[in-house]
Amino acid sequence: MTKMTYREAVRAALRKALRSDPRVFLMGEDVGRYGGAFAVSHGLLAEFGPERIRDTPLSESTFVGAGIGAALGGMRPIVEIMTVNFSFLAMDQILNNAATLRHMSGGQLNVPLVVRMATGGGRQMAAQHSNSLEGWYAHIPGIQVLAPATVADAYGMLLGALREADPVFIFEHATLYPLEGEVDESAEPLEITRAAVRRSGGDVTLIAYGGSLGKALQAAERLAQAGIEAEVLDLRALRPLDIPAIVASVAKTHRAVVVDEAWRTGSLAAEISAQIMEKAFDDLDAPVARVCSAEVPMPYAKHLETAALPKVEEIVRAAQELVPRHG
Amino acid sequence: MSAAPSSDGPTPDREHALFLLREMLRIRRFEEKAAEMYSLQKIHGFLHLYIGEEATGVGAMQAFTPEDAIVATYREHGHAIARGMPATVLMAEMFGKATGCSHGHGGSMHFFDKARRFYGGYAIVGGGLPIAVGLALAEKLQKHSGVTACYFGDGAVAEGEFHEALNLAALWKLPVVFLCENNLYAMGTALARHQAQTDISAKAAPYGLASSAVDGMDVLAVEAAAKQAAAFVRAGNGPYLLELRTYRFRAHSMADPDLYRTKEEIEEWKKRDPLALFDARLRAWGLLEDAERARLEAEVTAEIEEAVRFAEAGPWEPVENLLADVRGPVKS
Amino acid sequence: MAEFRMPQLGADMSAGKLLRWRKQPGEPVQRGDIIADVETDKADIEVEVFVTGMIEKFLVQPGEKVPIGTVMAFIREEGKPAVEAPPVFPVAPAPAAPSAIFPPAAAPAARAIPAAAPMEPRRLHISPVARKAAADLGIDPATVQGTGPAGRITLEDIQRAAQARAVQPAPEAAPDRQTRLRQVIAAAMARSKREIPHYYLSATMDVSRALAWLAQENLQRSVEDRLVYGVLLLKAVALALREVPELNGFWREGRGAPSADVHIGVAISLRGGGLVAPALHHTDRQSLGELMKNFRDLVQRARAGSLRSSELSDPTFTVTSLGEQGVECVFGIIYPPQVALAGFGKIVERPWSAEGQIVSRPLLTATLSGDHRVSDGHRGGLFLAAIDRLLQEPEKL
Amino acid sequence: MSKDEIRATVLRALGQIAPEADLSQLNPTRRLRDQLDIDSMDLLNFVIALHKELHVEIPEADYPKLATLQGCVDYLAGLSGRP
Repeated sequence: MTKMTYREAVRAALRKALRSDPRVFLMGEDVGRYGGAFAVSHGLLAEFGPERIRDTPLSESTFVGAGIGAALGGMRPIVEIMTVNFSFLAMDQILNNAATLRHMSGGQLNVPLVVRMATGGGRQMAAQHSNSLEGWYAHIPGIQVLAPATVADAYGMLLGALREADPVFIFEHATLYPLEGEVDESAEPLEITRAAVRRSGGDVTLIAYGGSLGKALQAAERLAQAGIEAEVLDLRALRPLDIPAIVASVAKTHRAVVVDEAWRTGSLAAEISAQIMEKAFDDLDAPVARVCSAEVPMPYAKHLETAALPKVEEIVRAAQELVPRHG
Repeated sequence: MSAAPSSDGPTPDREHALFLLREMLRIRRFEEKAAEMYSLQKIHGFLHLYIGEEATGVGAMQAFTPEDAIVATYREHGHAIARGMPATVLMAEMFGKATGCSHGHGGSMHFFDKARRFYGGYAIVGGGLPIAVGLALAEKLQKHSGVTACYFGDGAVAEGEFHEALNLAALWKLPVVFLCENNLYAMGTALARHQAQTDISAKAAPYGLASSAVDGMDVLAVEAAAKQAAAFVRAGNGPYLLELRTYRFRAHSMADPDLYRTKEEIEEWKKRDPLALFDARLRAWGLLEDAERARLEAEVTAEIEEAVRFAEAGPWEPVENLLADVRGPVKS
Repeated sequence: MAEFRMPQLGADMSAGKLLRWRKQPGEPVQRGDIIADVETDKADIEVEVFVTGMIEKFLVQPGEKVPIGTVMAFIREEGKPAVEAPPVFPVAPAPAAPSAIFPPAAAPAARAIPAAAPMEPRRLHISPVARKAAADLGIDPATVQGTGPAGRITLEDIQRAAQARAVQPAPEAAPDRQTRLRQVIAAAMARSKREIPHYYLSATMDVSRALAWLAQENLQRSVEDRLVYGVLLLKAVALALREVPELNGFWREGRGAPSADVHIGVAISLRGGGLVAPALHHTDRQSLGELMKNFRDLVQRARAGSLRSSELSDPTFTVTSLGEQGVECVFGIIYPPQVALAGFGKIVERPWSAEGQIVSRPLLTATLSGDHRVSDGHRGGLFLAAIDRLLQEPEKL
Repeated sequence: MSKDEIRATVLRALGQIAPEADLSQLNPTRRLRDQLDIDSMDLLNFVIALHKELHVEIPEADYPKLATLQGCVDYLAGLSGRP
């Protein structure tokens, strides 16, 4: 096990993939000479050269489409879109080509492509640089969507994604890059469809992913002081959702709070709440609660941004309202 | 680079010339039968016919080898036939049958053939250009000699992806032959009404691409220009933009009332019907007689009738398979 | 004879209006000629013919709107013998919508609309898990006070209500507690009689050896550890249940559900009336000493009103003993969802034949009430015989 | 220990096992079982309570002597004489 940051873990996984598979190459805005907008690919250009670490023009639709074409042509490209905010320009290539070609070609073509992008707010980047829209991608059949929240997952899930024969999209919450943690670089690539219980408890289930996991764990600690034992479930995969794990936890605790940095309306939290209602109705002792961002373009001013984003106190309050008063 | 001369030039090899004529005739009769099947509700949804543009599809395709990759658009029947896909599986695909080349999942706009490296039709205008750039990038990175042919219409030059793709291909010196079939209309909008600069081949220079234009109605001229472009690219000189000036005799699609152009204009272009032009030149060179032409007609008509029988007989894909082919088999 | 039909001229077109014919009957036509103009909701469209021949007859006149596929004219194909025009059949209606072309998709199974539950007088505001627990514990939710948001009845409310069956002498005024307890017992007993087809068995047993062993055992024990006779009965019943497992468990979703564990519910009468039957967990695994300690503790807590909910909802079998009230033989009512109940009467000194001699022996009548859906008399008999045999070797209990 | 003290101890023990009973009304010579609702478990707890308060060992054989209040007092007074 080695101690490293989340960004170093992603870099280590990229390095391992590049070294072990000649078909792998990295393409994206400022991934080469600049070393990556979040310094993830720092040093890779020097080690692997400009052919395999390719800076691209700011042409998201075309370099993502080129990634799809190269995957069709026998490569295993990793495309970095700097942030989810710039990915909408490539949404046609993603939805109409990457996600669709296998089915539309009657099973002949497959697109072994991994796309990584930073996501989320909380760093005063204002509306156009603070979106959290993993849920849009998790709506699309044909692609898989991951949200590694721990340093170990940042390493292991990228390697797991590279084994898939179809497109995988990995969302790295921008606030996680400096997170410290342990990575076993000799370990097998991680399984990428199952959720993980990060803290077990019997009174209420807190369901979170990516940048919201930390807030859920903090909320669980505060709830423990108030005599409420919260179970924290880290989704890890946003498509497919690990419904059995969600149902099993709710069957134990009878209460659930879903934490999702996206806007509440039509969010992933809405989908999870519907799945719980459909599959664990008889286990519910209270309606599923959701803690999401306020429905506003992310404001710049710190106090406003903080007010807009999901907060630990909101999670604690939501959980307390669900659990019957103690004593 | 000016338009390639379309004067008579030397007499072509007889066998090859008859092959070109047969390919164009196969496409013409296939498209006419498709129109008939559509009016009889055997084919549904969108249908974009290639009648009038046969020379660009057949002529340009001669420049590419089985190792090369082909990317086309939704007006792709001619490209698929010219690339060698049998008329049977194409007709079956438009009938929505499981025996179709895309198992009935794609329809007229989405033919695919992995073995023949025919990477399909794209219904989003300009959507295929980035794919072609990627295929060429893969060839280069794997040190393969393959070239990628990317067909698109004049409408696509208005899409951002056209500009991004030409720039990226030139920047990375990728082996792509961009083949713009300029039929003067983007559905109902004439070229001059959607482009400030209507000389499409002139749009390549700003991105550092070599380019030229050719009379798309002269199959021999198209073949020559395409082979010259492909040779340029195979030599590692980077991408090439070849503009094929052509015209479609039918409406944009079956649902198009074709109100945006005059009958006179269509009749004027029909005088340069690529099939009729080439037929007449072959006779002038003494390479074609009536009997030969009639035999050709009968064979092609029989082939197209067989395609319809094949399509009619094809089974439907069972509804139980609805969710198949969304993602690959789950790994062990 | 070739038919010229109204063509499909657009993805969303279902019918077309004939504007005019471009040719007349008797005129020759070539494949590809325009022979008619048709008006669709989008525009007027020139319609080509796909055969070469001569127009025989028009069936539709300009101005008529007809569905797609309608035969509008007959064309005698070139080179085909003139044939009497086939009789004109009434035009088959345009082929039905796509389903005629595609195999009829399996009609979506008619969604079984659950018969609306008979409207309760007032819609209960209760959480799903609370509703399920109430059903399992045989508690009528209408009798429960909800403490959740807006008065919603929660799981804890139901568990507290179950505990209330063991009504503690809580500060609540006695009569109120009494009536609520009576209601809970009434509901359970009424449900039991209504749903469970009871059968009853009884057997008389010589308990002289058990009593002698008990007296001897108690001499060696300090006062706190002394055993009461009931403990021997409980252990015997627990061990006997192992031999006839179907008596130990529940009736759920229409079938017997035997329990792997043996938790005997002991009927404990409460001061001032009322009854509760909390469970001694894993009765079969406890030593007599442990059973005694747990039994004493259970009685004290039952009477102090501080039983745990699991003790109330867990018993897999119930034992009732009314010997001290002078009753010789008691046939009890089974506690739903359990499937059997044993009853013990007073120990009475009576004549008894042993080895052909009439002797005086302390005798005990043991009974079994069984749910005939799950077990039958033959198995019940084996159970009582097992108890008798086990009581003859008290030292092994 | 005087008979009155013993009597008070007995009543306190009875109060533990039958809290709701009005002990002042007890008839000293009638069977306790006929006046109070007590079963063998209550009787055992009663004997244990007396054992704790008066440090006396009451064998099961002597239980009949505890049938009435007066009987209890006389029996226990007899025992308490012993060390």
